[in-house]
Amino acid sequence: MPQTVPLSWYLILSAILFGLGVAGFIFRRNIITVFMSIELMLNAVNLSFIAFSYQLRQVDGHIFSFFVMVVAAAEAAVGLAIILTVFKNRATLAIDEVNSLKN
Amino acid sequence: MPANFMPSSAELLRFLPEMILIVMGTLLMVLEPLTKDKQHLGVIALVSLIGAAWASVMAYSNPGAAFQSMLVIDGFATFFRVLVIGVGVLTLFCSFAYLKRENAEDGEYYPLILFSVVGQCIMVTANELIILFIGLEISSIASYILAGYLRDDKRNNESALKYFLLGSFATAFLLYGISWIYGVTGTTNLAEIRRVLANKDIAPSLGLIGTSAALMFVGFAFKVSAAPFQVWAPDVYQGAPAPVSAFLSAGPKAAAFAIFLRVYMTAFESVADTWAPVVAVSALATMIIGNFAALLQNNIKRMLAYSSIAHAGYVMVALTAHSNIGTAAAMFYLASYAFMNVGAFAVVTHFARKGEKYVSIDDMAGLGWRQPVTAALLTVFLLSLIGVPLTGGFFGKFYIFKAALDANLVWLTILGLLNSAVAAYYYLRIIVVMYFKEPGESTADLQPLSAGVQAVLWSSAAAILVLGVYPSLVLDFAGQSAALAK
Amino acid sequence: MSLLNLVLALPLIGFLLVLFLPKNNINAIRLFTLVLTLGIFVLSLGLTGPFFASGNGNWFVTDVPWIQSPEIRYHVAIDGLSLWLVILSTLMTPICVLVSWNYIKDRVKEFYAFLLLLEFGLIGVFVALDLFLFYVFWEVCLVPMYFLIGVWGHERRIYAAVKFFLYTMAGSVLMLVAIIFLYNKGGTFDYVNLVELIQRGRLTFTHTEQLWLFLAFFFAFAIKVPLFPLHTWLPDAHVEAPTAGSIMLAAVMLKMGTYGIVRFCLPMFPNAARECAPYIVVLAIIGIIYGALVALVQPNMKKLVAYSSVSHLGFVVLGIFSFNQNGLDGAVYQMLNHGISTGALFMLVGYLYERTHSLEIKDYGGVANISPGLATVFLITTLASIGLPTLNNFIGEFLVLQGSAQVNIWWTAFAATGVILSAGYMLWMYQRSFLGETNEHLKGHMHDINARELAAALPLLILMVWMGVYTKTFLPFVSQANARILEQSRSGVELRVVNQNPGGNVAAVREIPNAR
Amino acid sequence: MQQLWLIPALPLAGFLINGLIGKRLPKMVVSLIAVASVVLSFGWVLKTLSALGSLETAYVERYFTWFESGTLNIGFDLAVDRLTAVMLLVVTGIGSLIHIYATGYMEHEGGYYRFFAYLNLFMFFMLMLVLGGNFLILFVGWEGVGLCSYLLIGFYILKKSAGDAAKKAFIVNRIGDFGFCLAMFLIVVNFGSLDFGKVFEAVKPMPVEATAGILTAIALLLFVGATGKSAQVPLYVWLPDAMEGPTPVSALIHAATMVTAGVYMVARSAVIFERSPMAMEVVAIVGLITAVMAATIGMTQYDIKKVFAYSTVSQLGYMFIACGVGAFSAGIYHVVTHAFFKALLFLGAGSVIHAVHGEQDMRHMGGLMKKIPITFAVLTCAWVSIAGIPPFAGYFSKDEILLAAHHHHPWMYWVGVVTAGMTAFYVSRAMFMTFFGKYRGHAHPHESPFVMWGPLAVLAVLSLAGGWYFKVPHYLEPLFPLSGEAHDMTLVAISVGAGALGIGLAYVCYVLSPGIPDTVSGALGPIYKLVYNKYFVDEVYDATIVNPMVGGSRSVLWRIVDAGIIDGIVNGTATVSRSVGGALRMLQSGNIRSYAAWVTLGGVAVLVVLGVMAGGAK
Amino acid sequence: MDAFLFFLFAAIAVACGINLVVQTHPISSALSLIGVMGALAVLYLLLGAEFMAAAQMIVYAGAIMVLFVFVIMLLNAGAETRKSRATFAKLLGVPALIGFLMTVSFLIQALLPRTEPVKFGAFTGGTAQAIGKKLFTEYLLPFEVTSVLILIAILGAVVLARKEI
Repeated sequence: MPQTVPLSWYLILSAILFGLGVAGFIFRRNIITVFMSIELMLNAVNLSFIAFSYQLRQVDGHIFSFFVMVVAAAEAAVGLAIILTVFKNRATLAIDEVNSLKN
Repeated sequence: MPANFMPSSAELLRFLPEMILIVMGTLLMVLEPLTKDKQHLGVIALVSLIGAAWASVMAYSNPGAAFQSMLVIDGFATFFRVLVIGVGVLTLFCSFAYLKRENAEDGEYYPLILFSVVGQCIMVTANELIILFIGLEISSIASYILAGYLRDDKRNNESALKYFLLGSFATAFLLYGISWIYGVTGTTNLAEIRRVLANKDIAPSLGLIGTSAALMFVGFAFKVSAAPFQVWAPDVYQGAPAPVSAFLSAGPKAAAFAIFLRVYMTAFESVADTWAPVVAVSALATMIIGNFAALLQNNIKRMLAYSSIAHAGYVMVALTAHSNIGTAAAMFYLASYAFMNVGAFAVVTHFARKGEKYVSIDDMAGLGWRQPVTAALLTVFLLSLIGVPLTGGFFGKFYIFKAALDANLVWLTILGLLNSAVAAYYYLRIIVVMYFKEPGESTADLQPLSAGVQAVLWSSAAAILVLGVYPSLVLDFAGQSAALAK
Repeated sequence: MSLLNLVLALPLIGFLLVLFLPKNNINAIRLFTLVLTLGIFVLSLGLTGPFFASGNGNWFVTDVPWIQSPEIRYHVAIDGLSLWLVILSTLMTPICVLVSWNYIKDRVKEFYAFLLLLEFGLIGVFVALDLFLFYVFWEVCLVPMYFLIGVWGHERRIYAAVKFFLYTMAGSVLMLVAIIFLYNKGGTFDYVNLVELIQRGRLTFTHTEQLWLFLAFFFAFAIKVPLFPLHTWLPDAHVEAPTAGSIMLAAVMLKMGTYGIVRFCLPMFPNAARECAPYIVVLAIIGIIYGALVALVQPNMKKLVAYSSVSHLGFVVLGIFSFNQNGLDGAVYQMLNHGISTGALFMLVGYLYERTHSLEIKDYGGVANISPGLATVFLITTLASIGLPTLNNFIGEFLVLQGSAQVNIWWTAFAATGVILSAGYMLWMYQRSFLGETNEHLKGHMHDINARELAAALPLLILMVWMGVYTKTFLPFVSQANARILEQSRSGVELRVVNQNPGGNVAAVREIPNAR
Repeated sequence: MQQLWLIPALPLAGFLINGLIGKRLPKMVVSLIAVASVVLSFGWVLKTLSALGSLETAYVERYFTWFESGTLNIGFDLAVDRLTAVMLLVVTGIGSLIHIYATGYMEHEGGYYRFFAYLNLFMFFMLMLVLGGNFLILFVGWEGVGLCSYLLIGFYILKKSAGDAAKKAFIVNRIGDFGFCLAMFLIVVNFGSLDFGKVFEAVKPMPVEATAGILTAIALLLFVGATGKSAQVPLYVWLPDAMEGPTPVSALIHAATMVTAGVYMVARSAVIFERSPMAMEVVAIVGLITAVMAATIGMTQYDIKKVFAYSTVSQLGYMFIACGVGAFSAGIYHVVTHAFFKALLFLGAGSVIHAVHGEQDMRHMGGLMKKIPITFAVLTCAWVSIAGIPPFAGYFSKDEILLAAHHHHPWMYWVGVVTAGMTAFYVSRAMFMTFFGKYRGHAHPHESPFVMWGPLAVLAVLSLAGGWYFKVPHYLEPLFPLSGEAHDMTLVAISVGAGALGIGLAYVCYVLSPGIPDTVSGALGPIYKLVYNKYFVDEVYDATIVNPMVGGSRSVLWRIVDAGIIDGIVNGTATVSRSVGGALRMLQSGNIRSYAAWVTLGGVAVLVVLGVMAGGAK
Repeated sequence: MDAFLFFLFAAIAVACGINLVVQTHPISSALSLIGVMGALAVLYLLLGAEFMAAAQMIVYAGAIMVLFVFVIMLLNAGAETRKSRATFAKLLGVPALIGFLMTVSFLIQALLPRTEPVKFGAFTGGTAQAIGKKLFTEYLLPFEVTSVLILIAILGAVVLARKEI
């Protein structure tokens, strides 16, 4: 086993997590899970920022991911509120059933 | 060192419009429980928007960067600031009667509009990706809420949910892209990025730059509803309350285009040869999808949504040209588009009645004879959307395709213009229904236009005609500002 | 403010004023429009002044900037080519007002407003000397006509109106591309400047460029003309339009296309025009014969007249693409003639329709017994339309065919069959509807032409004779303007003279472009 | 200035007055105006001609430029030379007589003023035709008379057959005009002018064309025009139908004047024709075929006017034989004499028809000799004249023609002689059927009033003496030099004999033993049917040209090409657009996850293009 | 050691990520997400982002995810019912996803310039102090503006869910 891993591996990890987030979004049927998949994607982004920050020896990437986190928090609040209203009107969290607007 | 970071009064002045809006928005929140007649809040919101517009103009008298080059106040920014604020004003005018009719006169609506406008203002002035992102999120989150504002309405819920989920999804791509460009260039400041990319040594990492450009493209294209990321727009516009649809299709879109233009025309300008073909293809696809899908729509809001997709396609053509003329054309177009689209939606706002019952095109049968003025003004908007001369829409298209021809995009130009001929069909359909069909029961109990909607209609129509007869008024400014601060 | 500006502005002002007239006072609206349009007509007669006084040239030039960047100018003027077309527009409008007097019962205000707007657009098209301005007017014409057909038309009006709009739109967007391209290349929208640049060789196009530019312009114009096979919007539009709409459409709007070809295609793209001429001529000839044959079998009067327009306009195109004085003079003259005679035909068909609400020929028969006056007017118009000498169409057709004969006698031979056929379909229609036993359905509905109707028809009848007998009033100015255009259309074209004829006559020298 | 314009202007004035206000004028005034205008015109012709003297060269008056384009300048020119002078006298002279006659004949018809207005208009155009100083003015008259012919044939607007005949006449004439026009275009292309003087000056030095050349083309095209107007094969079909018009019209237009315009035009263009032997040959042969064919048909018809109509066609054929063999003056001579006797025949026939209340079928006539003696008397004059009995008018001109034909090709002479025999036969047949035997009709025949038989009497005199008195070929000598050959009396005798034989044969068949015709026609069976039905030419035209054209236009051009293909493409574009729209709508399933899939797919596509391809390219 | 930690926590992150995607019950997914976040926090530390690591645990895993779990509980969300109606999404999504992953991996591998090995402690700029300094100087504006964001979030939650809570 090598002593260290190159930074690019972190980035690949980030990409994998991002991809898993995308997969979750596409394949999950529960609205909340779908939302969580987005959070996973954002986490992947954060990892990427921090990895790059390491490479650049800068702290700016951290700041960016900090803001991403803040935004995620805000989104979570609003998003969950929206999900609540949807649930209240439709009594379901199945994302496939929220499809009255189409074509 | 600390002294350096204290914003100077000049910088604060440059940020004044946003500050006004934030303060007033907060104030409205505070006042909300204390006010009986919520329309007063709306009036306050209006006044503060107008104040902000004034402040934007003032801010332009001392252009330059602010807050460590986070923001830059140039002509371009000012143009879009005034534009999005203007859209906010028009939206408010549309909203009064609508909210009253839908018994949704909670005071929160007004601060939400204000904050969304703040977000857009920050976007259009942003010169740095972090603040750009935050501005985008402020605008978006406010928009998500607005789209689902009538929380008991199923359509509103669905609209908000779709908008929110897909919007966040796309934002994640954008962020991912930003992280890459940050990784490659070590900075998030657009001017800095531009400087790094202009360096010849970046050739090896062109693929990475391309990757980040691509990922950011997903985010931006989503926000402006360009193909293939336009899927959300029809559902959201259809489901959202009509004034909000008007707002969404004009304000956030214009702001999104502003950052799209700014990022791609400054930061990525040196690699334009790489991304321009992609934008061209996307532009073409956008026009085609928007126009052709609109042909079959019977829901007027949905049709306008598709039309708004198609119009995004035209602006993308201007972006493809990636020239100052193109940028100016896009600016002009977005301005005239904002007026005609808000105008058209305003008529829908008026016509839909309680619960948005009448939103099918066929319902408008005979409107031309029941309410001639409404119909005539809507006709002006539609003609402008078609691109008939002496309307702003025509000049917008004209400038865009002129820019495209300047950039030798002959085929894109021809296909684009043929597309606009296709588009004529579905706009004409509304005219056909309004004037050539006999009035039905759907127009029987139509109330007279509310003062607010009237204000929107008349001012939009006037703006469209002024832009159509004397486009220099706006175009000259756009032309001067098209050279973005770099 | 020059007279031309006044003539151009008054319809627009009138349009706005009519919108502010009280909706219910139909009489006031009609009267106002009539007086106004008559006034405009009288004023427009003044436009001939400098022509009679000092001959040809560009008169009443107004050239002021409109938009700075890109530089678009409000540049209007008239020359011999546009003079009569402008007057034709101003003449037809009051006639349309008279024709619509009782015909239009609903939405009267809007009707007259659109009519005035249409007049504005039409005059504008003929006087604009800035390509962009031209395009603006071109499109402006579209809207009022669209409404005239769509609102006051017959059963299938919506289909016809939309078809009309889209057809034209499809053509004009290509023209817009070409206009922009020209600007990018030549740096100006100004027609006069552009032509001068091209003449001086300061603005040159590659072969492909010129070809495409020409085609883009030509396509837009050909749709409007309409040239076979782009004509199918015309019968629908004509049949469904109200009488006034048909009149304006036939009399003036179709001329926009042919005017455009003469004004823009020839001087600006001489090589391409000559290169395409054989193909276009073939289409024109097909159009002449085809239009006539299809007209022959139409059961519907308006459709018949509409197809006859396709045939007549084929002559115009044929004349234009003969590239000689006779052909071009004939073509332009024929534009005016067609405007008058076909306009009159639509008016008369409209009179019949007003009486019986039918356009089917089979519903008529023996009208001449009940309405001899109407029958006489109709007959004269028919005769004008089929090109009887001493009536106007003859001169145009003769010159066109003469011009084409100088190039290729076979063109003429084929085209001239259209003259035979025109007699066929027109007389057959006249016979079936006016002669013979009186149709039972007509009894009680039919009455003879009344004073108002006659007043509308009379100017046209007079013009038919006047233009057929004393061409000196009209033709010389047209001719001089055409000479200039021909001169321009020769620049940059290397011609060789072929087939020097025995008489050694200069007029008959055939020019063909040198093979590249 | 001789004010030549007054000649046509007078009838025009008559037309305008009667046409515009005639409805409100009493019949007396209408007829006065109509007759006076023509008679005055006749007077002015006489005055002018006497003032112009010998007219060795053409006298031209130009009034204004009709139209001018480039180097082409068409003037409103009127010109008089000897040829014109002859025609002017015939037109105005016969015209006057027929106008007078018509005032009686049309007495009880509706649309009295209209009739005279048209008739005056016809005079105007006919005079323009003969006075025209260039081809185009000639063409004005040419088309104008066609128009009046149209109007007058269709005068009985209630009758469908009249309308059909009128339309047919106009259209068939148009076909001829088509050739005329092309000829004019060729003339302009080659000579740069349409003025007779200029064109003929330019043509004169040109050599006679051995092979087909430009002059042949022009001559043949001109002749196409002439076949239309002068009812030659293959365009003669309109003339028999034209008898639907009132009889004075048949006399004036379809016998005396208009139909001879073709001959006039060919004679006028003699300079061109003479330089193209081929064209001349064609003219002669077409003339021959027409003469024979029409004569055969004439022998079988029962409608009195139809008989005379075919006779006219046949006689016109004669005139073209004359032109074709180079004896233009003989042709014109025949025009003149033919005008006399054929006008008389028609007017006489009109008088008969008038007498028997509109009956035209000779099988319902007979024995009218006693009942309408004056008519019979004057018709007899015409009869002997057309039969070529010396020394009556027809003899002179026919003889000139036959002799010239013999000089050209003897076989033409023989065909001409046979035709002459047939001519004599069918005219005699008509006379016998009408006036001899006993009356087979039901009406009460009565003699016509003086206004009708007065002109007949004048014409009768002319038919008898006109040929001898008016030596037309001599008068025309400056234009068409005489051949100077002596008359071969044998040939003359043979042709006169043929005429006599015809009369005799008719006498045998229709007076002595009336059964013979039926026997003969029965024996000939199909041939008789063929001839009786006018060789089915109308039917053939209908089947080969008219019906295919109309049917094809309807079912192929209109329904298939226009509505099917072109509009199909147009509407198809719309349909395709809509189905594209429909397909694109499928993207909008309404399902958030599929939207996300699209976004991802798009993202991948953009990534591949921008990241991989842009990067990979480096 | 660095490598070992990376592999360990990367594996945890990926495993939890996969679990998030495959679990049908939202609560399982939520717990998996918390797992991912925890693993990532360790990786942040390895990369010298100590403040972010802390924030990740406190804000993200602690606050945000609690909110999620709270809502899941509130709505009593059950496991997904298997209804494969959106075959369209699958049809498009699978290739899209595979394409995405392949492309990004390729890009990283092929195009990223040779990256240095990650050594714990090689970069120590991510302290709370450093970040704080940056936030209140250079990033003052975003930091302040973020307050608006939070404000909107509150406002939105109130507007949309007022009666429910």
